[in-house]
Amino acid sequence: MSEIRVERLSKRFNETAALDAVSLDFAAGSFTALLGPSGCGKTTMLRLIAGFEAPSEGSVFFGGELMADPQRQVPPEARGVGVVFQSYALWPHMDVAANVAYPLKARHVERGAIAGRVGAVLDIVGLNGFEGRRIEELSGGQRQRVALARCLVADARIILFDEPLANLDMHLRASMVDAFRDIHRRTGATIVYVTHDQAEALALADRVAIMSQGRVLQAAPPQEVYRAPANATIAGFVGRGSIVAGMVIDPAGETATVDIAGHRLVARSAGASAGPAKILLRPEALRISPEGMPATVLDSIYRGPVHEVRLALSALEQEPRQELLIDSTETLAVGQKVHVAVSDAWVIPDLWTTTARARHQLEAAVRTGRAQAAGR
Amino acid sequence: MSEIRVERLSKRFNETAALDAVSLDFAAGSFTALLGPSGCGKTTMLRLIAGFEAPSEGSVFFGGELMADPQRQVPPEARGVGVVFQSYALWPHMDVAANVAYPLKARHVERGAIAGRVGAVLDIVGLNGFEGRRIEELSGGQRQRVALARCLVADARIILFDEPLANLDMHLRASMVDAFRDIHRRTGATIVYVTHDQAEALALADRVAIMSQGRVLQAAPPQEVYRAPANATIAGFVGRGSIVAGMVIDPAGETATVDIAGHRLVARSAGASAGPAKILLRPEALRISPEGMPATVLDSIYRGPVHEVRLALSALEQEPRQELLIDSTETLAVGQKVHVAVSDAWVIPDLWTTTARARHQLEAAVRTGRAQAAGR
Amino acid sequence: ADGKLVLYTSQPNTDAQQTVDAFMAKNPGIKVEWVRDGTPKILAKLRAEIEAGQPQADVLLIADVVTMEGLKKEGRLLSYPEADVSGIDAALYDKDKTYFSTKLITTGIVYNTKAPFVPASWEDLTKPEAKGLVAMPSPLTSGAAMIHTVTLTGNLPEGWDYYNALAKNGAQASGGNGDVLKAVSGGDKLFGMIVDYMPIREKAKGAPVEFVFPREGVSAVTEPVAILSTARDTEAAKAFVDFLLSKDGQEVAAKMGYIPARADVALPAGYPDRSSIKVLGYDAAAALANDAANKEKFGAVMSQ
Amino acid sequence: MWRATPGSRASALAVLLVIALLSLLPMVRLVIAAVAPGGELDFGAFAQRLAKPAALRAMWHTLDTSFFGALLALCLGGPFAIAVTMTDLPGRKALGFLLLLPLMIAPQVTALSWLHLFGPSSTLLGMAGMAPPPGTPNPMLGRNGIILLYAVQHAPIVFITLRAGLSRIPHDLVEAARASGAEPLSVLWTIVLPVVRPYIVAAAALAFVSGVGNFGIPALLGMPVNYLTLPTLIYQDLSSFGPGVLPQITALSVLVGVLALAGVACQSLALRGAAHRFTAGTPARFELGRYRLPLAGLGWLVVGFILVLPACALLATSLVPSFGVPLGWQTMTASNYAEVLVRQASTVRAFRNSILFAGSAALILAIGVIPVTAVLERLGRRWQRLLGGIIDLPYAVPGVVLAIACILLFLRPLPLIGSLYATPSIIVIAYAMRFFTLALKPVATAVGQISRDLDEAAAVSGAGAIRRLMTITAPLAAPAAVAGGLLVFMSAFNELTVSALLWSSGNETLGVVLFSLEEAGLGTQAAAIAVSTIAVVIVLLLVLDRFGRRLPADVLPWR
Ligand SMILES: Nc1ncnc2c1ncn2[C@@H]1O[C@H](COP(=O)(O)OP(=O)(O)OP(=O)(O)O)[C@@H](O)[C@H]1O
Ligand SMILES: Nc1ncnc2c1ncn2[C@@H]1O[C@H](COP(=O)(O)OP(=O)(O)OP(=O)(O)O)[C@@H](O)[C@H]1O
Ligand SMILES: [Mg+2]
Ligand SMILES: [Mg+2]
Repeated sequence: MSEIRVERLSKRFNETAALDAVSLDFAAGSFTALLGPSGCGKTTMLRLIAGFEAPSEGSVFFGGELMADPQRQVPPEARGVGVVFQSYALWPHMDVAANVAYPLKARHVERGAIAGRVGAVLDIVGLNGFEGRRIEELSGGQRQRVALARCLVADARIILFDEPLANLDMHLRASMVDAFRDIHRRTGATIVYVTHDQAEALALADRVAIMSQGRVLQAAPPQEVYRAPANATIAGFVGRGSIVAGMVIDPAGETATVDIAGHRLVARSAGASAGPAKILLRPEALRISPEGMPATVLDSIYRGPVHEVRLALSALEQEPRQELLIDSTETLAVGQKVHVAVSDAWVIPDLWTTTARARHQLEAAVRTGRAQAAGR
Repeated sequence: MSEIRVERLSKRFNETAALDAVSLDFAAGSFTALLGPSGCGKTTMLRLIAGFEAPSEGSVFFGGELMADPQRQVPPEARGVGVVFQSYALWPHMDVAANVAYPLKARHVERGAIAGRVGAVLDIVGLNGFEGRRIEELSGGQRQRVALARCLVADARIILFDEPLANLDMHLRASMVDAFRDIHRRTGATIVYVTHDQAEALALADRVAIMSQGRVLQAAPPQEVYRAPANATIAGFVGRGSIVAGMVIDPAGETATVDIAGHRLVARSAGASAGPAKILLRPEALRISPEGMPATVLDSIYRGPVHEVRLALSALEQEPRQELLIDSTETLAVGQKVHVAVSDAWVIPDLWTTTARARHQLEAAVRTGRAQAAGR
Repeated sequence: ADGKLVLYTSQPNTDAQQTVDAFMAKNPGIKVEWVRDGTPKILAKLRAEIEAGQPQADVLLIADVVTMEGLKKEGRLLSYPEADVSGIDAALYDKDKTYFSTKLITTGIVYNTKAPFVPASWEDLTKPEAKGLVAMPSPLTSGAAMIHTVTLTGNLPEGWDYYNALAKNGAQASGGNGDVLKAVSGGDKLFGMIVDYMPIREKAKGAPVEFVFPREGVSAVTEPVAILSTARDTEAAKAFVDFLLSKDGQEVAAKMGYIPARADVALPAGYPDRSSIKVLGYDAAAALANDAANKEKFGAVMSQ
Repeated sequence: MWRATPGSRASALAVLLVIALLSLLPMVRLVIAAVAPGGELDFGAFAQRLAKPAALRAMWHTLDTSFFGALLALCLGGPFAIAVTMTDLPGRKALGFLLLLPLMIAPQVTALSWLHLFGPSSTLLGMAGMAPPPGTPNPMLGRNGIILLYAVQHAPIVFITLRAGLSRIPHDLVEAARASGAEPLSVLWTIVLPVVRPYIVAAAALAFVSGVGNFGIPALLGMPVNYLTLPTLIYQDLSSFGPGVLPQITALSVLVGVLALAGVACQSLALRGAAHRFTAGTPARFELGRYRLPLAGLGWLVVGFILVLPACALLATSLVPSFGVPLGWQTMTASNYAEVLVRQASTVRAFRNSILFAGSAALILAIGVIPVTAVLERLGRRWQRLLGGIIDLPYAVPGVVLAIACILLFLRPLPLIGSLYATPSIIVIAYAMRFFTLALKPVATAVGQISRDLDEAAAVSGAGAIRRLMTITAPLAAPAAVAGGLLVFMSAFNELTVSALLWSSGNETLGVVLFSLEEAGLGTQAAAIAVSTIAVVIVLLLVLDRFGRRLPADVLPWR
């Protein structure tokens, strides 16, 4: 049975529809990442699940039990959820230890056990020795970790994270991600995780829900969202990559032969039909090679390990110019002519001609998500 | 001449030394990223430069003029710096447009020009149409963007950013990074940029200062910091990678032949002497290949485009176990035996035996930074 | 006798305490609880209690007869025909024996020792030398002052024209007697109309003031005592009235610095001989009936 | 467990009940007494009483003086609140401490000492050879003097209320403005003051209502020149003898209530769109630089003028044997102190009683007001406004009238508790009724600014409403609650007009003792009591200050 179910959930602030008839299941023990641009309604979704806001329409269920509809809501303290707030929401009048101990005290954990538990979670977040600090004396990242510790200490059945790692450096993030994974494994809690960091989402979650303007566009396992985005919006949002115009020449169910700028290649597809189509090319599937699509270097940025190079496809005077993104370990000069070999491509389902199919697919994806999580 | 100079700058909060005798030059028009773990003193450094705190010791100069020493401080409003706060610090009683227009009004820009300028920066941060919104009605990322716009609107000579993109999604970040680069190019402002996102730091800055526990460990161009970290702490902090124990066999100035787990290879070095040493191996310089160092797969995490694989070097019963990190496009099974080819390595200068040299090197790096920036 | 008594009084605190102590020394069985406040407030309290249906007081000992007259009209006072009024002028008690004056507090003239002349008559206050230098309590605030006004306008030949002249001379009518004392001893004003005991007492302590009994005569309030018709313990109440009218009781008043009602008790120190004090009379019932009109008139005359 | 369940409805009802009992009940009883004296409804007479020109004139005077008094109090208390909270002014703590004192001196005593200060008998002006000749009208008399003294008397209210707000402004809001190039003064105008607008309005409203209900100042400064405000008019009416007095003064009180409600309406008008929430932080500090010393000098000058001079005048008065005797080495005497402190048992008792009554009322209100605000917080804005207005009423009507209402309410034995009349309880209850709003305003403002997510975080931690109240809301609102409690204590400690009708023997209060001495013409003894009062309160505050070192920052308004 699914732990959390939201049904046609809407939330309006004045005229803004922050959430717009979203239906989604979160299987017991699943780890779902909510991904989407700033202002798309991720925080609003969490707040509705936690019980801080009343739905404008629709309902929220926990394990089949109605938690909220526009008329009545179970108060947050009776829902048994843990939340890490985007704004931390630490209590300025308590020191670090008291902040973290609070959920235990509120749940009447016996006094003797509290100090031990608090120490343990402070250990996890790397804040040992900060017990007596006032919140104002902490740096931004330290505050975030206190907020984390406070949420983790209570071992809630449902944990909601709102960008819990936004202010941490890469390494602390990595160890926190490990901690989350660990907690998830150990407690089997159902986790909903809002983040703007896709790598994090892909690494942590067993399902990613892509949101945009108050709606859920796709909810599927990370690999699927990355490799087979349901539409161009998702393709453009998740991961890097280029979307180029191409022509499906020979559709064959799971794959299709496509023509990009006069170059033919086999691409994965979800039953695309012949005709013009949008093709997603990920940088890691592209390689500078002696042969392949001819292209010109537009510019190049050093991004730590590699150079991110923008290329223009040099095709038959195409308008508008088609661009590719590619990672290169070597430095390429602007204007240099190169060839690009393609090892993988995805035909983006066309929403305009295949709306029905796309919706069907989306629903299938949701079902897969449920089934997958339920099978754990 | 350097735009900002801090000299033996220290700041103590009670017993905590948040900043510990830091000396650093920021050349006019330079773009320096401060990178370091949470709580290392980055925000404190910015606050001292902006004039929000008085130094405990040391001094701050702008263009040769004394701005602050423990006795006297030029007030912030007379320093002409732009600041983006980690906490946004938006004024709740003003709407978005009023928040952004404030610096213009404070500087008595004529009324007619204000609306246009405000519109233009709101455009840059993608908040067109939000002019009349109250701050409380914005999402976290939207607030951050308002804070950005407010700082950008005034075209300050010196701009201080405290994690300005922490709450934005990848794409917005990318476009903001472009905006910053653009602003930097256009205005020639001197920028100090605190971030925990290394990719951002490496992509944006022409110099990266690595901080730890209130000190600056290395200040050098991004490539140098990444490819030739001055010590093990930096090597561990910047970028991913593995530090393994090896033996320098044949030091030859800029390069050295080293032995890792019985395998020989040529590594870059800064005059390492023969004997045991720590070797930095970056994932992108490692490749699964038919031959090379033998290793066993420990685990594998899907990270968007690639799998991040942890390997254990299968060497002569070495204690402790030596680990490697490598990116693989293929899925590897846990326990699988593989071979790893190494295309690049760096012998980490040994601080204990080469303290003097390391210091010399650090100062050289600082000088390079200055020269480079001055040459712009 | 045994019993319990609640006394509402407008006597100053120390006076009230002395009175009650003296009474209880004589009547050890009776416990007196007393509440003290200015006449307006103590009456407001009583009125509120009446409105709520449970007046708490048994005995009233307040400044003036007019108020008593009003209460009597409403039937709130108990008649005590057997009271011993020997030695007390018949003008000083109600003919129905509902209330009995206990002492005389006269209103005369006070002047600061820096004053340019020594006033001897009410008319002196309208002299040009006193222009802007005269203070008097306002009848709008003080019951005693109202009676004083009624007495003067009734007895002086000019009637209300006297007050017209005062107003023209810049006399200021405000507050109570304490305020006048402060104004005159402080030098804000140099002359004032005031009750006798205040300046006499303060002069003894060194204040630069003198009190004069004007030759036309003085007005007086008489601090009457009365038993409320709702009194619970009438026996104790009667004992209290008896004590106040007795020689012992009167001597207590004299010791506190007041003129006793009984002619056979000597005046306290600082007062002239009883015969030289001429007390002017007034009609309490008329004063009560015309209260509002008098106030209005006073207001109009003094441009208040 | 559902939201909007019987449970939460019960708490809302409980709060409504408390407000109804403390604020609405006495007012309703007064209105009944006003329109239906003796149980017979008579609107005609009611209207007639109000339409008298004297009543209308007094109403205008009340509005006029209260409004400008509040404005001036704002101008006086505001800068001090800013200086003490947000600058490095030397000696700011001492300044803040001293500024509280005018509130502790009974209004009539303040008025008296100012009268002395400028009158022909002024020792001070006399020494400077500037004393006006005898007979010169005192410049303090009349409208302007009343406004000035309202400002002096109510500046501490403004100070305490504003400071509670200022100390919560996160420093980065100020820093962001300064980094934007704004000078400290302009930061003050454009950021600090707008952000604390709710507090400014609350402070102004309190000062206004305090002025409407003040009796002591217009009694001494207005009545002599027949400048009557509603409370003094009511007092004058009290001295009429007839049975019509109750309906008359209650009718006027209804008028006062209407004025107070008008003030509340203006308040909510001024507060539209001004509710901001933020996490409290340490406030920013402005460096005054070279203005430090001049500004400090100015501050001390003002405090010296509004506090030290009158206090000295008072002290001088208390040291001479009788009023008008010049103070000198020969005339100086401690006999007044000996008389009131040693000989008169009632004074010492009054000290004890006043500390006890004012302390209990302050404690009850400071603690009780937090749950009340937490529940109010959840009601709609319209309810909040309405209830806020109702709570103001008992503070605005003259104390005598509130006391009458209490007598009407509590004289007859009540079920369970019996009659409260002539017990200490009735005074404490009356104080709680009267000063409810003083305690509520700062706390309501503070609770309104607590960032919602702090409460939400506690809710998801499993804390129920009551626990959240005790562990999150209460500590965060504690500084405001202490400020409110102090306001209540200091106002009640010298209170006269309410206790004047409610005290009974053994339960006399300081105000009562002081006023009766005053009335008996024993001004010097009254001054001795006033000086002792100030000394006692200062000692109490110093004890609190000592104790305050262990309290969280900002709890004490002068620290
Ligand atoms: N209280 C409110 N009043 C009015 N509009 C609101 C309110 N809260 C949120 N919104 C609007 O609703 C939309 C969704 O907001 P939400 O906070 O859910 O975004 P988000 O996905 O969490 O974004 P971010 O990643 O930037 O935090 C935004 O456009 C926001 O401006
Ligand atoms: N007001 C203060 N009082 C006491 N300690 C403080 C105060 N401000 C900062 N610190 C401490 O000083 C150190 C440096 O803080 P700072 O805010 O500069 O860190 P940071 O590098 O910005 O970290 P982050 O990336 O987490 O924001 C931290 O250990 C912090 O706890
Ligand atoms: Mg959000
Ligand atoms: Mg920081």
